[in-house]
Amino acid sequence: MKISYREAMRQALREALIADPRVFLMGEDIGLYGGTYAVTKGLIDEFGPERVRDTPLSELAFVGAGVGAALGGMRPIVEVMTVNFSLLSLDPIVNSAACFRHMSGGQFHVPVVIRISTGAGRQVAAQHSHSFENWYASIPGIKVLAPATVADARDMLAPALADPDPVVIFEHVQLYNLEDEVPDERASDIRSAAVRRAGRDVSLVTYGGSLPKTLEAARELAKEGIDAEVVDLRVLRPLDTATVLASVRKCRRAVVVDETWRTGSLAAEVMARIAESAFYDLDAPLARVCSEEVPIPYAKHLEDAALPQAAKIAAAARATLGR
Amino acid sequence: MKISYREAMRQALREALIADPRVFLMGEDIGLYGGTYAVTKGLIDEFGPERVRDTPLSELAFVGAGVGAALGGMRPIVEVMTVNFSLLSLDPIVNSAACFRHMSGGQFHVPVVIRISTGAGRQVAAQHSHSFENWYASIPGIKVLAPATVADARDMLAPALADPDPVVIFEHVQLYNLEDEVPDERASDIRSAAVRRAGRDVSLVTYGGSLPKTLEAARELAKEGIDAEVVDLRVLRPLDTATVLASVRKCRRAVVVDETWRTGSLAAEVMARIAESAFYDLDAPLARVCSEEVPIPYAKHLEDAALPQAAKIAAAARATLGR
Amino acid sequence: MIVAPPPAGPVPYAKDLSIAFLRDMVRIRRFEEKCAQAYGEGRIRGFLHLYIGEEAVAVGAMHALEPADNVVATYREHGHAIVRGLSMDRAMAEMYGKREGCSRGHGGSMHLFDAATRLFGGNAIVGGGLPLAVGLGLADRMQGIQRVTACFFGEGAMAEGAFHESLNLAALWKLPVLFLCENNLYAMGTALARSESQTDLCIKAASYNVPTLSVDGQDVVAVHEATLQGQRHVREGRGPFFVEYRTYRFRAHSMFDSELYRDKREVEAWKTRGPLHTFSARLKAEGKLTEEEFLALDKAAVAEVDRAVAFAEAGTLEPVEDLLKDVVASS
Amino acid sequence: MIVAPPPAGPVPYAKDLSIAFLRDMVRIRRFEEKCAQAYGEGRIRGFLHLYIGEEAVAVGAMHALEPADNVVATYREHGHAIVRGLSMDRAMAEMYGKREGCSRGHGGSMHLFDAATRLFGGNAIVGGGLPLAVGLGLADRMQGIQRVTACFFGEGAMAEGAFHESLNLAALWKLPVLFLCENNLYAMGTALARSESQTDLCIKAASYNVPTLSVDGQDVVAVHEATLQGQRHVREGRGPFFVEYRTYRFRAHSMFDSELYRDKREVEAWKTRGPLHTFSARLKAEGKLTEEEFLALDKAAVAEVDRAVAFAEAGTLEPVEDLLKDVVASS
Ligand SMILES: Cc1ncc(C[n+]2csc(CCOP(=O)(O)OP(=O)(O)O)c2C)c(N)n1
Ligand SMILES: Cc1ncc(C[n+]2csc(CCOP(=O)(O)OP(=O)(O)O)c2C)c(N)n1
Ligand SMILES: [Mg+2]
Ligand SMILES: [Mg+2]
Repeated sequence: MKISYREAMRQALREALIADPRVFLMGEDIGLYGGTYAVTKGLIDEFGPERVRDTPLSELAFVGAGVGAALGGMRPIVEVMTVNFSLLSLDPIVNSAACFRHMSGGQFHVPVVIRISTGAGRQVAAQHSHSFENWYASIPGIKVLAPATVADARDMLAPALADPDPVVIFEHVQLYNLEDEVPDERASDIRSAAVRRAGRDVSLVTYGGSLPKTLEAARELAKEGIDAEVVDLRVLRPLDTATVLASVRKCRRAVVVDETWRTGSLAAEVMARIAESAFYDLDAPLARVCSEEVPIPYAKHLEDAALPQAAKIAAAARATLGR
Repeated sequence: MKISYREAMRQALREALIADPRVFLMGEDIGLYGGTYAVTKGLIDEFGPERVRDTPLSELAFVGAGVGAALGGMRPIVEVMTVNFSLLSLDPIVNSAACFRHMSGGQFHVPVVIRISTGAGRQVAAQHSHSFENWYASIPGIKVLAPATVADARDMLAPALADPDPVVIFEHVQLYNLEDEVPDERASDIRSAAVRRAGRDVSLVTYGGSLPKTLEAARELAKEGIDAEVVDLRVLRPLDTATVLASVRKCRRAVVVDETWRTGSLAAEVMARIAESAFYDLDAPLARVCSEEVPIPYAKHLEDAALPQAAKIAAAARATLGR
Repeated sequence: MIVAPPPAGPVPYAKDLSIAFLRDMVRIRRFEEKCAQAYGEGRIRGFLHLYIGEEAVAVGAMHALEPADNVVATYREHGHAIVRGLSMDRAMAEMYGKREGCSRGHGGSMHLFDAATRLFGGNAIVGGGLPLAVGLGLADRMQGIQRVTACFFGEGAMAEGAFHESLNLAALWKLPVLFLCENNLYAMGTALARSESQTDLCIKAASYNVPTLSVDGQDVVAVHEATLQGQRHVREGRGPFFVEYRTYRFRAHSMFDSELYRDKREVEAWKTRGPLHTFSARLKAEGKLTEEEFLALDKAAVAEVDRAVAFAEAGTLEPVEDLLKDVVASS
Repeated sequence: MIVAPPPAGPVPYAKDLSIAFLRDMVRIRRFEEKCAQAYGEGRIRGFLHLYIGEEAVAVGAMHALEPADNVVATYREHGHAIVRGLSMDRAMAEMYGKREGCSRGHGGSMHLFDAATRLFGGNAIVGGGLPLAVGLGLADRMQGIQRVTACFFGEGAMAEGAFHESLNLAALWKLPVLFLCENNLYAMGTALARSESQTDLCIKAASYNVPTLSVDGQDVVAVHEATLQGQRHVREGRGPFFVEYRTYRFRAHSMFDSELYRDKREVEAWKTRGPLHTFSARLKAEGKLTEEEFLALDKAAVAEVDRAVAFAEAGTLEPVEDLLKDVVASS
């Protein structure tokens, strides 16, 4: 039976709350309101306001408090409503959570999970639509996950909670309504990328909200006889370079698809690693499809033009094949 | 006659205050204290506490106030003491300053200059030693400068102030004591990269605090008969890709040197652009020398090991030449 | 569900001004009713935050400001923009995402900007406007310009560090900033008592040595008088001033809100304190308004809204080629 | 330059406890004098923030806490760490950047961590410790652990949004957090009156509905009594408590400070209120301390510091191969 990405995430949160009394949720309007994206809907009724804790509008302090609670023996799952707002919480994440294990000589560690919704596509304009996964993926001391499938939405939370270090989970707002069958057995891999479609001609490397668009592009290309391989990074830090390189070595061509702004995108890092390690295996220049370098506009046609789209991805793939 | 990078910056600030009554300085301890790095020393005596304005410890509000003052017709130069602290000010920079021109349909613009000291090397440990130029360089709507020479320290401020949009200037703390002769005539270029050393064999692309180390590596290499070209990016956003590509096309080999952490580094973006546009001109895989992925440690030997060093740069250059 | 009695008592204004207040409240109401409808029809997208029930605040406050003053608002700013002088045409076109919109369709409902009336947006970062207002005030002070910067924000914003840092800066530097808090008791689904350890917002503001006033935000007269007093203090160069307007949001927070967090009866009780009907009743009781006059101004408002919709629908789309225009100055 | 009279009056403690307080103050003083010397000799690098003049605060406060309590400190934390129970050896070795240091040489002077005494650092982000303390308190409350989290910070930190958000959260959720403000009148070169519109720090803290006390931070007795009262309130589950210690930094802010911002005479005046000599004088007056005893404990402190230096100098360097160890858990 099919469930939505939203339901899968809620199920994972519910199971975590049941499994471990140290787990609690904290964030803005996750309780009585039911969650901005209804992910946490109903959980406060089942687990009460202590474990499903609504916070004031204080992104710096409640994320910092999540870090402190983790230091104090709890397993907090902190929700930041939108990645733009998470800029207000970067200090406790970068300067405390990510540093403490090393800076304390290994005495302390911070098992906090931070869920952040990210991405554009709902016409909510520049202050609610950006993507900063690339920034988070550059911070030593944390793990960064980007579930792009319903199964990953359900299965990545438990291993994230089991991880002794801070884990940031990015949920693309366009995925919440995605529906799919999920297997009964649980996966627990938060180490590897996954090949979502095997192919021979060009490797399309992506993650998160761009995966459905990339798969769509691959279907388009298939109609033209271009057999694209689609790699879903899944884990943005540490990157599973081996899987990416294996795909690129096989296809000898690669396009990286990523909704962060082109300059400084996560795609740039993936391309840099390919250029470092698979240079002699490439038959064509590397390419990327990212967001245009503009504050994401409100008007639908402009927002669409600013974001990666299947057609752009297919075009970039064709170009690597000289078509 | 030689002056220091610090004096050059101070001279530029002083001249800006004299030239335009709309210019004022604002930041923590820039006045009575004399500036953490003594850059603003003495300016409060000459221009008074209104125009050399000490602020409380409120990075979010005083940077935001700089943005507001720019909207209100002033030309603020806001100083953030250390880039780690600037994480507290990212919201007004990203969500307001960088967005306003576009989000308002071109009605408003934000002529603010934000000076941020960056980088490691003084054993001040993880919360005072990081580099986030890569993050800033990924934000549409702002310009990012990194003066690496005494002349640039003196000459980049005026054009930054003349720019109608937000400009962030990164000053590497290890450069302040750098001394050099400066020409009398002023340059005003905040558009192009500069070739600091012409060469044929390998292109070393860098900026800011890594420039002296890279030039040192080039001198080492010269002794071995390797003629390295050194490109100083100078402007981190928008990147002068043309100059970089020209150098790479000439040398056919490139090493990018950058003190940000390797993953997601500014180096990755430079490599991505080369891989996109100069792929067929390369004779060897691209390489980079960045900071190791660790919160910068206090102990000297560990800090040294964490940062780019001339020897590592030279080694990476040799490797591109198969030596 | 007990609420205060409806605003009552004499309206100390001449008929014209009194009716101007009523007219603006009706204009906002009609404008937003149409927005809600257009949203339902899919013509407006993204987030839409209605101000219905809170109209007396924007109207009473804006009429206390000078045309040369600065205004900084939130994502719930339709009313502020319209009363400030932005035409309904350009506001509606913005929500339709058209090039003729005040922000060329780049901002939408949450980002109405208007240089002509010195409206510095529509800010969708809660608390994001406060530091900007401090800077605008600083700019005026340093340039010797006699101007007030009016900064609107909700009570939820007072939990943000931005509030704390901004009030301190404004008070420390005696800046001409008028802090206007629209306390509608909820921040999305979070009631004031669940977000502030001190629910008396004036005590919070006073802790920065800022003078304060708290008034019934459903009473346009009380709002106007308090704001007049506040702006006078600020304009005289005596530093910032804080006003709390006790008001209530009659509609959902946005179009994605099932209102699980409040009791329908509470909403109904507050509706007995509706800013429009209570004020028109007072004006009628004083003989300053006849039913005919009311119907006429309502009709005019509806017509103005209909023209705005027509204008928006006739609007054009910004060419996709111009996507990157105005990210930075074109050099 | 007028300052309050030196702390005086009876010391309400038995001889042993009284001397323990004095001993710890002397230990901190001697430790830091040596740090300053080692810095001059280039053996300690980076930032070094001395606590000299403020010793009564850490000593009086720490002695009011239980061993199981949590401590969150700032970059000016040598005294706190030592009185808390971190050995001078491991503290000094840390500043020497040695593997035997409490943080394996990763942190240095600003980042003394000690799991054994629940010292959660040494935080060099001003205000950075406050949200962490709130979280530690929340963890204890949710786990039903009867424990106090003591959070030290300077008066300068009170301008940060982190202070505002943290006090509100702690008070709103009635968390067991003891907020301990070391008001030494300056934040680097910025005097309190140049950074806060309201210089009465208790009024600021009280605006969150947090009970407060303000005491003479130069008087270890006053510090201890106030902290005892505060920790009792917190331990009884009655929510957070705020204590202001009025103290003074006798030395420069750090080793890069030419002290242009304050008058030498002010420093001299405050030195008449030095925590060590005023307290030892009181003890002598009460016959609780003889000169011989004082010389003996001073000698012991000097010896302890010398051993620490020897330990640090004999310490080893972490192998460079281990640079990336402990960035994340080794899997
Ligand atoms: C920094 C930030 N955090 C969270 C949000 C999401 N959000 C939008 S409106 C809102 C409630 C704000 O409440 P209040 O300030 O009282 O204004 P109101 O909506 O009641 O007018 C929230 C939490 C945001 N836009 N910005
Ligand atoms: C967020 C942040 N901003 C600025 C600094 C630089 N800085 C270090 S200490 C200090 C002064 C802090 O003063 P106070 O809180 O009173 O503590 P004190 O040093 O007086 O003990 C400043 C500005 C910092 N470390 N962190
Ligand atoms: Mg509200
Ligand atoms: Mg201080």
